[in-house]
Amino acid sequence: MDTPLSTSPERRRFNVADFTERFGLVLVWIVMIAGFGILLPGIFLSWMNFSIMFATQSPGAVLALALIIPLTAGDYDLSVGATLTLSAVTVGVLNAVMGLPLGVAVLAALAGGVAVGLVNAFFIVYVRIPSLVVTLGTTSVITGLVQWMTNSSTIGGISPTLVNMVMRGRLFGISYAFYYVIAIALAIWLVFEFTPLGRRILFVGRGREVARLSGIDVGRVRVGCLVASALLSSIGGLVYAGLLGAADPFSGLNFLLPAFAAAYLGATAIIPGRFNPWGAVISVYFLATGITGLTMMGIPLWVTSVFNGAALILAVTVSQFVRGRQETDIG
Amino acid sequence: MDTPLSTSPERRRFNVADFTERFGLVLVWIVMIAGFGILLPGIFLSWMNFSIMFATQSPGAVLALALIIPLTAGDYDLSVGATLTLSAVTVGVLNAVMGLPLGVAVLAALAGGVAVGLVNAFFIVYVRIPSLVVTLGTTSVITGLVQWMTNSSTIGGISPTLVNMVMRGRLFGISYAFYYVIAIALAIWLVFEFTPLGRRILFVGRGREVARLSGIDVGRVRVGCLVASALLSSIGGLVYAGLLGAADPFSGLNFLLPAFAAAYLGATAIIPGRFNPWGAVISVYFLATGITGLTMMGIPLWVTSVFNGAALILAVTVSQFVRGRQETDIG
Amino acid sequence: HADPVAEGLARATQIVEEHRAVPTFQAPGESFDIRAVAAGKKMLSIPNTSSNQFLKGIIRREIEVGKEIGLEVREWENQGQPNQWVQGIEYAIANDFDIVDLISGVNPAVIEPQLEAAKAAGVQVFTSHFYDPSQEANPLLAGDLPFSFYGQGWIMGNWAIHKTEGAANVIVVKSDEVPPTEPLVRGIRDAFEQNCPNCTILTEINVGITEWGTKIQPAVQAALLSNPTANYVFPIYDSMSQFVVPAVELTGRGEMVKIATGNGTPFVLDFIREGRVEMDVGESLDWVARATIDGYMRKLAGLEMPEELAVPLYIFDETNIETAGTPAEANKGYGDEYVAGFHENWQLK
Amino acid sequence: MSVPALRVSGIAKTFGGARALKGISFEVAAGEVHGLLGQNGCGKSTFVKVLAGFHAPDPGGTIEVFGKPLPFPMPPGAFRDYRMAFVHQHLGLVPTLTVLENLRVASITARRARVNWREERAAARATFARFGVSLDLNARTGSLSQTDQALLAIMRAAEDLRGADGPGLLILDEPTPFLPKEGVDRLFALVRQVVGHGDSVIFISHDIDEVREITDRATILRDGLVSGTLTTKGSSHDDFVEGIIGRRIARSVTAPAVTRGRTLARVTGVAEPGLDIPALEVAEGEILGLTGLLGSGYERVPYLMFGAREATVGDLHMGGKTTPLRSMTPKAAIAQKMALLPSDRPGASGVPGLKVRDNMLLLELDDFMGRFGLNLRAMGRRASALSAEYEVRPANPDMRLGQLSGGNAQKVLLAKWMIRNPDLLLLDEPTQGVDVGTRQQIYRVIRDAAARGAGVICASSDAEQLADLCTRVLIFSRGRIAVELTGQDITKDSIAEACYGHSTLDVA
Ligand SMILES: Nc1ncnc2c1ncn2[C@@H]1O[C@H](COP(=O)(O)OP(=O)(O)OP(=O)(O)O)[C@@H](O)[C@H]1O
Ligand SMILES: Nc1ncnc2c1ncn2[C@@H]1O[C@H](COP(=O)(O)OP(=O)(O)OP(=O)(O)O)[C@@H](O)[C@H]1O
Ligand SMILES: [Mg+2]
Ligand SMILES: [Mg+2]
Repeated sequence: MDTPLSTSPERRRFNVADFTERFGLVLVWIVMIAGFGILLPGIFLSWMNFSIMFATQSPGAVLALALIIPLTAGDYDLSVGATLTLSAVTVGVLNAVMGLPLGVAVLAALAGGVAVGLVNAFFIVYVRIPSLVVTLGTTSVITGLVQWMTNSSTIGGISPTLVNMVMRGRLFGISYAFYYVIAIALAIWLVFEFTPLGRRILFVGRGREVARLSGIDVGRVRVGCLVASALLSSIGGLVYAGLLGAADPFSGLNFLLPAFAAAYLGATAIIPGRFNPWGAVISVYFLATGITGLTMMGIPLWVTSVFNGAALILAVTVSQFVRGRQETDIG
Repeated sequence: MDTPLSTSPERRRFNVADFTERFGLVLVWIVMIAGFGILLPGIFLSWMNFSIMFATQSPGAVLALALIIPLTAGDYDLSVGATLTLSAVTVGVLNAVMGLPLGVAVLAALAGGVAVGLVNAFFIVYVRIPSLVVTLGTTSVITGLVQWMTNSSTIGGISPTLVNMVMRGRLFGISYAFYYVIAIALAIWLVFEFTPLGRRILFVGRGREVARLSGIDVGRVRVGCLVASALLSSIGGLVYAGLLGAADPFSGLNFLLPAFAAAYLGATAIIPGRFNPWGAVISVYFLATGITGLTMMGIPLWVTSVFNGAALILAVTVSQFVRGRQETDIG
Repeated sequence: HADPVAEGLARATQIVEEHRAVPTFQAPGESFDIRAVAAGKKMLSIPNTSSNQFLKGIIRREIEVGKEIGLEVREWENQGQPNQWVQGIEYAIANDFDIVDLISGVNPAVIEPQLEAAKAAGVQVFTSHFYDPSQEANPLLAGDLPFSFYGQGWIMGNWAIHKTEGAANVIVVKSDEVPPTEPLVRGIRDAFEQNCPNCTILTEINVGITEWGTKIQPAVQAALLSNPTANYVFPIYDSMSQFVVPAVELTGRGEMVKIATGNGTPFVLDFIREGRVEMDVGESLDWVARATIDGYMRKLAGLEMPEELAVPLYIFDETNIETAGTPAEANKGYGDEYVAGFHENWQLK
Repeated sequence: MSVPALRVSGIAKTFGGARALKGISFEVAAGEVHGLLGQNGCGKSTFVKVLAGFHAPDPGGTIEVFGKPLPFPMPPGAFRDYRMAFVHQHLGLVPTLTVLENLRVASITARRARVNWREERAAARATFARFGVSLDLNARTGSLSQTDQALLAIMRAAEDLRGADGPGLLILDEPTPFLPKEGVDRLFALVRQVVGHGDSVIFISHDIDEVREITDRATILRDGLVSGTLTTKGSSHDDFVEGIIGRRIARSVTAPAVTRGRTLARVTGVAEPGLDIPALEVAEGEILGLTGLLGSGYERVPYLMFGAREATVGDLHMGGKTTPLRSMTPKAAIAQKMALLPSDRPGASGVPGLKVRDNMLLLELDDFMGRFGLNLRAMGRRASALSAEYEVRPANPDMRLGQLSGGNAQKVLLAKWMIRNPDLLLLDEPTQGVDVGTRQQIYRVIRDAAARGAGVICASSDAEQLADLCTRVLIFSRGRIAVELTGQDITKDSIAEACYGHSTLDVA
């Protein structure tokens, strides 16, 4: 009886298209490294170069990681950049200007992040305003508050302990900052892949009503994700402050677009079609490698902007052709 | 037999909640104007003040209008800010630096806008990459190209004809720039409300698959909307260049977030729940009124950022409570 | 005797020593009764952006000086967007201001139509601390008080010559979009050309102001790695140094590569105290404010406007950094003799 | 003989690697109602979408409509030039737009200079008048009940056809699952009217009685191929069943319980707009059917009990606990071992973009927590086993739910709830869009649950299904329970009669 209708059996075989899709970005990255290695002998392919790049890009990487959490749950959080700045200047003001102990300043910065997340969540989840609108608004509000707190000036003199914990302290020649990124990515990966919570977030992002009728507290999951992204952003702010040894009231927003780019680019790699932490981290370093290489070759900086944009579009294009130009589920 | 199946009758009566929802933003605007009029006697409530505001905000208003077109069709276009800049500097480089006639420069600028729109459309519609990703990428590419074209410097000396046509020429004391905004808004409104094309766009934005099953050429509509938004952005660039008499390679991106804010805020007014041109224009001038008033009162800068964000969130919140906190259709 | 290296080093050292001495006041012109000119006049100061503390500091002091002499000074708060500057000038025209002060940053080329409108309406638009004396001021301006950015670069160049004893290899970080950059970099180049045959500018990194936060650090790191002989980085505007400092530290070249910069921004002075930056060429904001108002009032009085904003440049390094205060303040360390000097020159009291 | 309305030859369609249609050929005569039947996933909807120009078929095949060959790929909207009109399986309405906009989409998006809103409105009212329906033209379509939405889509297609000059072809892809008997009758009257005009109709349904009632001939698809064409008059119910699933099946009826079980759950004091239920209870082992005419409100009951829709008053008594309905949430319901299978499959029941295994095991995640988090391997094994147990085809849990046909997706989602062994199973149209073979499998699952002692509440507009499945049926009228049928009294006819009997009584 019952003829099998379609005949795709379950397979766990090696699949070239699948592999290309998952590791395409990594392969392109390796090719690019090799290319720059040949063009810049002795300079590019040094441990030093990579260790520096890994450390320098860590605030951006943390931000990209922060972003993918609400993105997975179906919400945009544009306020991550502003929250990063808020956290950095909170540490600056409390520790350097008001002389409070570093620990207190750090806690206050993290608490500020949580507060931003809760405010976002209140308007998005309770009042039901689109997340893009709310986080656009909070970005503007936070930017104003930061200007007020810092008088629009960079705040120097942050405790060297923070700098030691982020930049000066090294393991295998790489600043601790990088390991924080890895630790955060690992944590997100474990939660996304190996916990029920991760699956719930995914369902909330892809089918709110389905999730609700399956007994998932959709509101709570969304609130949690928004708070998590704000908290991670404020950790990003700590990393940024530790890296500079100062708190800069302006740069946070500049990290925003690259972080979005990395989050989306990352969704084409490792676990294609889903926002995923390893993809995001690899994307950040992929883009940074290109820019570092170009800069070392003495190419003017405007080229790096073009590279950034073109690499994003082309990488996603390639991944789209591998998938046969299906409409993606993300975005 | 034929029992009436559902029994909600059509109504065309005056409805207070409905009216509040549609004109709430306008009312708040009027109250705000009155407030500043009292606080700043003789200065704020002058025709001059408003005519200046109407003119100086016109590039932002054009950008907000450009945005609502692809937003209605369900695509984000983040590249409008960069396209505005591109158009302004194209006119600057061709007319002021290379000495080509203004007409040629303007045509080239508009052609550049169309080209950006087509590139966006190619990747979004044909390759099927999420619009957010593509336009993030083209923003970065255009930013690089603009820096290359201008050597990152402001270009002065654009033909006074352009300045006359945008800023110096006045009607009822208001620069022509304002009337361009009104003309564009009117055109969009007519298309959105009174033409089949407008409904096609709406169907495409609200239900792509359904639109296709209903015989709408979804691809073509989306391409058209993306090209229209890029073209309008480049018109915004011309207005901007005409207002300044110069081309500034950096400001375009600053208009982006406010334009998004205005587009979303506008979707709470006039035709609530839909992106609409009058709502967008009113929102631009509403936010500008607040900032102008605060500036004139000598309130520190940071307050204006807070005002911008808070006004956006609060206005949308009020509109949400009027609607009983339903999930909105947009976003 | 004909050792060009040693001679150049000697000249450089002398230039450095001159600017290490606490500055002295020199009258910008003949004495005049400033109150008589200023009484009842209104001036609108438009900074490049109100978030720039350097400019805001100047304007705050302009307001105070204005109170002393009867000039009403207001700031036009803005976020650095040219259409806000346009709005500011239109506001000044509409509200009968006498002077618009484009203080250090608003490029007149960006708002020419408004300059014409202002001229037609009898509002005098001045710039101060924007052009270098070698640059042509926009003809639509009522007057201009240029500042020697060239001199700032000149001092930075000579500082490196002096410190390396004639073997400076410098990475310059700049922003070409603002007009002061060109004379400033020319000053550095001239210093090396005239006083140091062996010194080189290894590379010039051009970063747009809006991209400082994301691009300076990686670009400087890449430059340091590809130029192992570098021993100085010049972030020509000292606010850049917050991104240069970690770049130097991360590359592990802190011992060898020093940072010299200019503007006297307080947090950078703090960096000097912490040993992360070596030198900063500063100028007194209050002095700039007074010299600016002095120049404008002279013009209003029908007197000759000074050819240059007579504000001295002063070197901060580890030897004198304590005079700037802990934490550093924007206006400390320059002495206060000039205040009395202006008072006397202006016939106050 | 006249030109056939539709001549299909060698049409194939491949999705990725899977061949949904493997080259089908058949003809629809002019003026006939032609059934298109087959198991879930045999390619019916795919064929409809090829016809509409939504999918381009694989090269090779041809389709002629009234003698004119269709160009492939078809330009959007070209189906109108060939005088075809569609009611798609998921209706093809945009929920966030108004009724007017959805109804008049063809006209208001046509290539014209401007929309004449007054005319559109008048045309819409005329349509409503013709069908004896009255909907608020300004209402958001998504706020209509599923039934009203189905009517809207049907009216739209009928209007499309009226506008065409010359004979047309109306394609109805499962228009009936949301329609109560009364709506089906009205639809059939419409179909006859259309055919009377000389138009042809393709009718897709899993309800064999409906097919036998309305069609002249029927083409049966199996596994992407045409397995045969039947002439309705000469074929019995069993002939159809055999054609569709390749074997005969006996109609199965739930054996009535010997003794009524203990009361499992009781709802009291429900009073919502259009719904008024003083008390309703379900016993252990009971399969309670809810039905009624359009607008009678029966289908809201499962959602109210589950906390899926906001309620104002009323209580749920279950397991010795009394919970006010207004404080009921799906989460609390699940904790009380309730389960709800909604009728809106892609919107409320499962996520089409996620894998079958994720959808299937969503409720069970906590059981797969090993020492190192979720045991993915065990989850894979469980999903495969469940796919096999519930006969999901293809049995590949790594496929996305949206890639499965409707019936197979429904089995996955039933499995999702059944693995929790719910005490109270709430179903809304559990076999909508499910073929006759699969329907039996779903019945079996439901009966097994009841035999285990669970209570089942099944809201359905399908009288035959209720007759086969339920041990007790409540017929609603205007929001109240009007008739209760038990035991031998439950037949397809008695249910229909009760529905109408009450409506005429009420109206009178
Ligand atoms: N877009 C698609 N991508 C991949 N596979 C698809 C797609 N659409 C349909 N299929 C597959 O094609 C086959 C036929 O599906 P189709 O929807 O035509 O079935 P059907 O006969 O309408 O079934 P049902 O009675 O359940 O509606 C199924 O195996 C389905 O999984
Ligand atoms: N989300 C909603 N927002 C607003 N109104 C709604 C919403 N959902 C349902 N309604 C309205 O509530 C009423 C009841 O809806 P429901 O779908 O339960 O229909 P019903 O009473 O069972 O009738 P039918 O038999 O026609 O389906 C309908 O008039 C419908 O328009
Ligand atoms: Mg189907
Ligand atoms: Mg119904």
